[in-house]
Amino acid sequence: MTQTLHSPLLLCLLLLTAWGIVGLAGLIRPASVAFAGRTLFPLGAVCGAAVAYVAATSLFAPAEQIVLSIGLPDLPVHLRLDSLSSAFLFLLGAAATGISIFAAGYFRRGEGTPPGLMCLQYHLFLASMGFVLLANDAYSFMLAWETMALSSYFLVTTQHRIPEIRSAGFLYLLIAHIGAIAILLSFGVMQGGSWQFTFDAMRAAQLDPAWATSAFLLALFGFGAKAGLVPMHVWLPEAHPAAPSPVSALMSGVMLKTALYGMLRVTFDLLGEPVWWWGLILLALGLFSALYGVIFAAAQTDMKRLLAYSSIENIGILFSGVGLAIVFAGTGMRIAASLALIAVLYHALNHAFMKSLLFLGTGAVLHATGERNLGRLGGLIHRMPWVAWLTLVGALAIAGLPPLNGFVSEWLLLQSFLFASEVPQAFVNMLLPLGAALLVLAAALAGYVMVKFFGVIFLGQPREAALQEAHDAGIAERAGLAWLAVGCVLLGLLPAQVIALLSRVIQPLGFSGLPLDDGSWWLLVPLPQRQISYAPLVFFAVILVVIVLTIAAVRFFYHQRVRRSDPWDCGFGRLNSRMQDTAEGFGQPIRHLFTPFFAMARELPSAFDPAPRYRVVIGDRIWRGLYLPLGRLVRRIADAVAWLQQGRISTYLLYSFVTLVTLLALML
Amino acid sequence: MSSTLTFVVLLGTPLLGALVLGLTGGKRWAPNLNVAFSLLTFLAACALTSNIITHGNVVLMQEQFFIDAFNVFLVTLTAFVGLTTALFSRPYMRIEVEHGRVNSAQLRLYHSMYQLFMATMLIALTTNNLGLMWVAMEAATLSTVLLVTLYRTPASLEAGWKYFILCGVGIAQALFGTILLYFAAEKILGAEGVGALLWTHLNVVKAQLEPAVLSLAFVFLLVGYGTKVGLAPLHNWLPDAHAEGPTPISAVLSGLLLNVAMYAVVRCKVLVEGSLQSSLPGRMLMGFGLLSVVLAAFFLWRQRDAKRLFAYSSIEHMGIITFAFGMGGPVANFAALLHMTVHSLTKSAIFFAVGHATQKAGSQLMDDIRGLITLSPTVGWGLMMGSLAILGMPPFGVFASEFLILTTAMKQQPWATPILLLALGVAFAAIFSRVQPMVFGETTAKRLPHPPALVPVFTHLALVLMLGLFIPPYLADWYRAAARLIGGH
Amino acid sequence: MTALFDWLAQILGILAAVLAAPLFLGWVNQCRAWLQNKSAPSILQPYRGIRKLFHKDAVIAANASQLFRLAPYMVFGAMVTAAAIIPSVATRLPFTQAADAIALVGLFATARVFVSLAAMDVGTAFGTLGARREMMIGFLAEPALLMIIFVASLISATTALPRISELLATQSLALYPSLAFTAVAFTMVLLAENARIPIDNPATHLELTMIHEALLLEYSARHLALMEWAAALKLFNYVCIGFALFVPWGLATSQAPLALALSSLFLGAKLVLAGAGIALIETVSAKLRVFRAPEFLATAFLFAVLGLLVRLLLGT
Amino acid sequence: MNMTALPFDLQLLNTLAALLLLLSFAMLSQRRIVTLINLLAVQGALLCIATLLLAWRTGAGHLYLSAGLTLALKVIFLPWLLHRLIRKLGVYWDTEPLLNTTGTMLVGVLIVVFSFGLAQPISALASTATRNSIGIAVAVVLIAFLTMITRRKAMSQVVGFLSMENGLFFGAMSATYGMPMIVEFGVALDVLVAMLVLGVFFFQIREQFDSLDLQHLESLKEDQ
Repeated sequence: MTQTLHSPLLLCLLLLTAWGIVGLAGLIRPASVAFAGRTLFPLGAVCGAAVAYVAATSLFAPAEQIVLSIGLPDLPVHLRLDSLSSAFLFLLGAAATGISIFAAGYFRRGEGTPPGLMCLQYHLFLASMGFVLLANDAYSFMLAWETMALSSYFLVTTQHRIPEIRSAGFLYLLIAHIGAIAILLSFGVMQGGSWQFTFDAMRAAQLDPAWATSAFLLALFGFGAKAGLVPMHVWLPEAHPAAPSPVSALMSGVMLKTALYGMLRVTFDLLGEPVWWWGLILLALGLFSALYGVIFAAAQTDMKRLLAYSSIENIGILFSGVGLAIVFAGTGMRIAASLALIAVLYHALNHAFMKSLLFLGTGAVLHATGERNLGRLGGLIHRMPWVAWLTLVGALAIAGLPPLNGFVSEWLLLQSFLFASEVPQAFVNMLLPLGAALLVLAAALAGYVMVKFFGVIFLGQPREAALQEAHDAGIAERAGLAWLAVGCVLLGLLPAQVIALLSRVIQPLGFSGLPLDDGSWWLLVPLPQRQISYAPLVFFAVILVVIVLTIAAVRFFYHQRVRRSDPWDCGFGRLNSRMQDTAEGFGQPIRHLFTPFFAMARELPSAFDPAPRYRVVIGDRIWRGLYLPLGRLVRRIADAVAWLQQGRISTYLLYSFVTLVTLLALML
Repeated sequence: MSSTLTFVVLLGTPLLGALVLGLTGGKRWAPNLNVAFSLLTFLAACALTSNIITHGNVVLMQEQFFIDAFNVFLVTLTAFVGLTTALFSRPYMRIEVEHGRVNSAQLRLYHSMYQLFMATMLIALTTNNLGLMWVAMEAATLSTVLLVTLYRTPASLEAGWKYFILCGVGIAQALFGTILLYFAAEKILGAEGVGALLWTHLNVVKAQLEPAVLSLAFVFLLVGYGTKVGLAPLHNWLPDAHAEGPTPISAVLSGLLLNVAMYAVVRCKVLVEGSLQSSLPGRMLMGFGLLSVVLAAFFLWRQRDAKRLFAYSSIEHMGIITFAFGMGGPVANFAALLHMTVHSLTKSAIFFAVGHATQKAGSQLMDDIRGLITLSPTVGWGLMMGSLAILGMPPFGVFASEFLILTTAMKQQPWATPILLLALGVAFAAIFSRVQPMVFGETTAKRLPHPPALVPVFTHLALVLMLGLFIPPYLADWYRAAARLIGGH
Repeated sequence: MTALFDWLAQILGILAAVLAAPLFLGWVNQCRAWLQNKSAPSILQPYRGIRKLFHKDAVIAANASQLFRLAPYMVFGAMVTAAAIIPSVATRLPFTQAADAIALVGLFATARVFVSLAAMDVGTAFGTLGARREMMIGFLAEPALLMIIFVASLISATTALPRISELLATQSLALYPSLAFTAVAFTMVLLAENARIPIDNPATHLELTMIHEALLLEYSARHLALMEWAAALKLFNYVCIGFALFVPWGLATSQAPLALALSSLFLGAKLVLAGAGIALIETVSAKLRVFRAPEFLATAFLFAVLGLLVRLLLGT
Repeated sequence: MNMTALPFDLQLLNTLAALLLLLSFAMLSQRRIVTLINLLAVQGALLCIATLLLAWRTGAGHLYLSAGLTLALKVIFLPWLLHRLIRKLGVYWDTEPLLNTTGTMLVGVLIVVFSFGLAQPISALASTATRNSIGIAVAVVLIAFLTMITRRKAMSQVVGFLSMENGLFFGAMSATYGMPMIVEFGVALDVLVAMLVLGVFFFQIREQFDSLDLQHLESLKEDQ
């Protein structure tokens, strides 16, 4: 036991198991909301915090591994905890804590899966994600990976009575499974003739470039499918809205990151030295996803779909960062690569907090109003101030505004893009800065999206009378939101410390980290030779001081008198809440600018229409152009095959006769 | 207790059961009697197994029967699934009787034939004499034909007829193969060849057997027993027979009979490979396997009948197993044996769940079965979990064996891997898209007069789950020993 | 001692910027009036307006939230902070290392987001309309601005504004064709961001075309005053950024009082010219329809990217 | 090889074999079910004679037994059973076969060639006197197969099935002087049971479709 306490790996193992046990405990009283909510989810949260703590401490511990005596006879379960795993475990634990706290207050009695069962699925989901991060051989990795997919599938289909949710769940599990098959193949390639499926064997294996490339592409396909990289993204905007909000938060905030983890693990650790041009593929896909995601997010009218698309955007940013790192690493620019990787990890961490926060916010709104459609929300900041202000933090953060955390990671990524011109390959060094341009565009659009998101939901006048009865979130929910919001702020204000940790994290990937000068704790100087620096605290302080001074000055020199009255609105009288900008309206400029991206179906009323209706349906070209034809193809083949079986016994006898004769003839 | 005595009990119980139930099978308590006989059989099997573990392989009754690493665990498995299926058929058949689909005479036939079927399979598994094995296989067909037609519906009659003719003709080929084998063996093992059909003897001298003859023999045997395994394109009887018979029979057909047929094929393959000293038989098996997997995967897309769907999934999995045996070698054989085990457990569990589901919905059409978990969560989750398991979703055992098979395939037959994976993906989409609405959504099901039998379903699933996470050492050793026995390159 | 002096200089610089901003605005307006031969208002007019507003009682819509009241201070604070970061007079200022050019853009974005949210808060048709247009301008202007900065920082291998301008200032008259492109782009962004013609007309209240005014419709008294002041400050900041990037000559690289005084003179001169220039552009160009605004900014963006490519191609 | 070199009984055996083949051809072409059954009976009788001859020649005791079995089962019982069935069910004619007679014959001939070629290596190894007839056995089996394929009535398919059994039996005998007794019995038992099952079957089918035409049995299929 004592030795257990000294080994972070065993501790993690213990905690993950604890999660499993907490889940199983849910089956004791499957129907009781109170039991699951008041007892089990808080326990889960505690485990989460513990995981985060252990992971954080184990950042400084050397990598350790153990072999359990379960699994396949010839391939027992290998587990390994190095600083990369620790970083993602921290992410998992920290985010899960907030989400579990929120969930404790969130789940109510209702249709669909009984709370106890959901508790089991939820904690299995958490535990399996943890095991994905610890797995050190192909079998246990796949085991955890698919368990993760499965448990999350059940969570997605909690409200299985709704057909859309069922089809969403199906699509999700199908794509996840196909992705898993690709990952399995890529492991099969990576073992490189040793036929040992432990990761150590893969590290040791020497692949010739062709095989390495195919392994990389397979992994990219598999992990990309899980991460929701365009064009494998179609499941994401379906599944995330379908799930209960805490689950959406987990999936978007944490599960997508496990895909990122897999990508990093495979590319930099298992495959050893990546080839530089792999990075270009990732960059292209990533940037396209980023742009695609944010553009679609701007056009959404369902708040959870909007967030789902924004997740696609962020995943795109992350993967483009990885691509950049690959390019740099492949061309021997270790420092630049380290910077890019750190930016990626940082952004992953940020996104876990921001996106979970936002999803939970939508959850609270959903509970208060029962409404997901932006067109029927509005003015909630008066009814539910807690949720509104905490969500605002998340929105500003994800919009990449200083001094919050979203800005820091994007800042780092842009800094690493500045190295692009030093890449030896011609053309590439020209293309990459253009990539920066796209990235910046996506980031700016994210701001647009977030203003739409927050403004339409929380500001303005309520668009429905029912919203007047909306109630603010309960204590547990507030606590959960607050946890994540604080996380956002801290990650934003203390970049120097975070980066110091992260540059340790990338060491197992074969990078030395950054030449940080740890002079002043409040000042972030990632690359001294570039003389760039960023001090959010100062920043923050100055703004605060100025605000305080101004207020004081105004009060001192003038007065604070305020009169309340009707809105001025250029003197127009009879303006009602329906005349506010709708979600569609707010998205209009984007739809106008990026028309080629959308498959749009509009319903425009005529001028003399007595009951005018305006409808616009946004379709996904990729879905129509790629997935539907694929489905049709399979069906067509199936129909063709079915011709073989026409029910006539003579035909069947003929089959066996022919088979027999052919084989005999072969033997002659 | 000596092996012989145990063995006599093992074979005697079901035979006796067939006799007794043949007289009393229509009575109200007959189902319990059925269970009792099956239980006794299972106990005997366990005792036998423990004997084997302690004393090693045995040969019994003037060498006509033998137990070795290969068939011992199949015997246990058969007896076990026989028992659980009997448990399941208790409420199932009662409900059928109350729905008036079965009268007491038919019930009598059912019970007696059920025991007889068990007996024939146990004989086929344990006999050392290839001729006797053939006889047992044929008997297995005959004992189930009338069960397939139990409901006397037009469809069931058609299914039964096809089952009878196709398997009959197929098995006839196998007989010719056996004759040729005997013919070849006689040369070596002497005239009147007492041992000329005894597998143990043949195995010793297999290297000297005449290749030309054995290759022909193998073709006949493969086509013959392959028909019963359900290898495409000889599979056409299988979906009909599975879909139209009573569900317990579908369960044992899918879970056990196919295994036994596969066992026969492998036994023959061992001899032939030994004589030919070439990978030809292996390649044939691989070909059949791949073809079955691919065809079945696409057939799955057109299914409307729940039992038919899973029948095709059985064809698919038999294809996988055949492919694995075709590859041969310790790992592949190990995986194939494991897959035989988990498949028969999972598939029978699925049929249990489907059986109750169809009774609840009053129809076998999947469009009529909706939202099971809202009315009876246990059956719903059983079906869902079973389907996910059969689709190779971790942490269930099917994934373990498929993982091994695929990785070995990557090593030995890289070209085949993408095909297999493609087929698996297609099958996944097909089956899951049909199971999900059956389990989830608004319900159409109604309550049943008897509580469904859930113990069998969840025992099976629990076992499969365990095999996915942890294979007990002695079981692993069994598999290894059997794999060594089967050999292949 | 020097440290203390640095801080002194810093704070003086900020105050100078804050106080000078309305003056510059007044200057621009005056020039424009002259060019359009109208009788010009006093150059001090902006101050008067602000003072008047401060005296008034604030009238706030009944359904306005705290956010609505916080926004003006937030925006004003952001602009002041920006002023603290931009090397307008001297480059060796303590604050300048707190944030680089990218952070600066982020700062402007923050201000924009708050303005827009505040505009949506009351929930009037015009407010939301303004917010939407403002964000539309923003998501195109920001990337353009960042690209411009990228070009400069590719030359100087850093994104810290003071370093950039130091470098450009010290290299006596090296010609950068890339900077020519970016200068054009920057001018366009400047006009768009500060609600000048051709994107917006600060002198009109025609609802269908206005952007900046639509955002402020609900504001009154001190809040409006702060908003207007912040706007003036924003213009001032932008111009200073322009100086830092394109005509950095005369910036004080040391804290010697003399140098500071000298560079202040330089700054004044530049401002006078810049104001006249802006006025000139506004006079000669016509206001675009709102729908054309994206194209205008897209052009700016493309110019910036072109500058980037030129930079990479010619290495200058 | 020239026939005169062979002892008379072997010549007789070969002739019997040839007759067997001839009979299966006759079955292939025959459409009248009563005649089919009679042909089957004759085939059984020939088998029985052949077995007796072999038994007498080799003095193998168990061959007498199996000859007895054949007589009882294939010459007397089964034909009687089948006749009874068709009288009860009133099916006398098979409809037009799927492939017309001449075509079928042609295929049959090809099959014979094929199976003789197939049997070459085996015959070469065989030590038995009747080695040459192995090819004939294979041919009989395959032709019976063909018969089953081409027929549309359940009854005639069964007859084909039985003649296949005959072929197998003949093959066993000519290759190895028959299988071990236990197997022989087993096989015979199976055939017997199979026929009884069939009897039940026919009545069930009959009461469902009041006809034994197989086209009623073509509803279970994928190709809708």
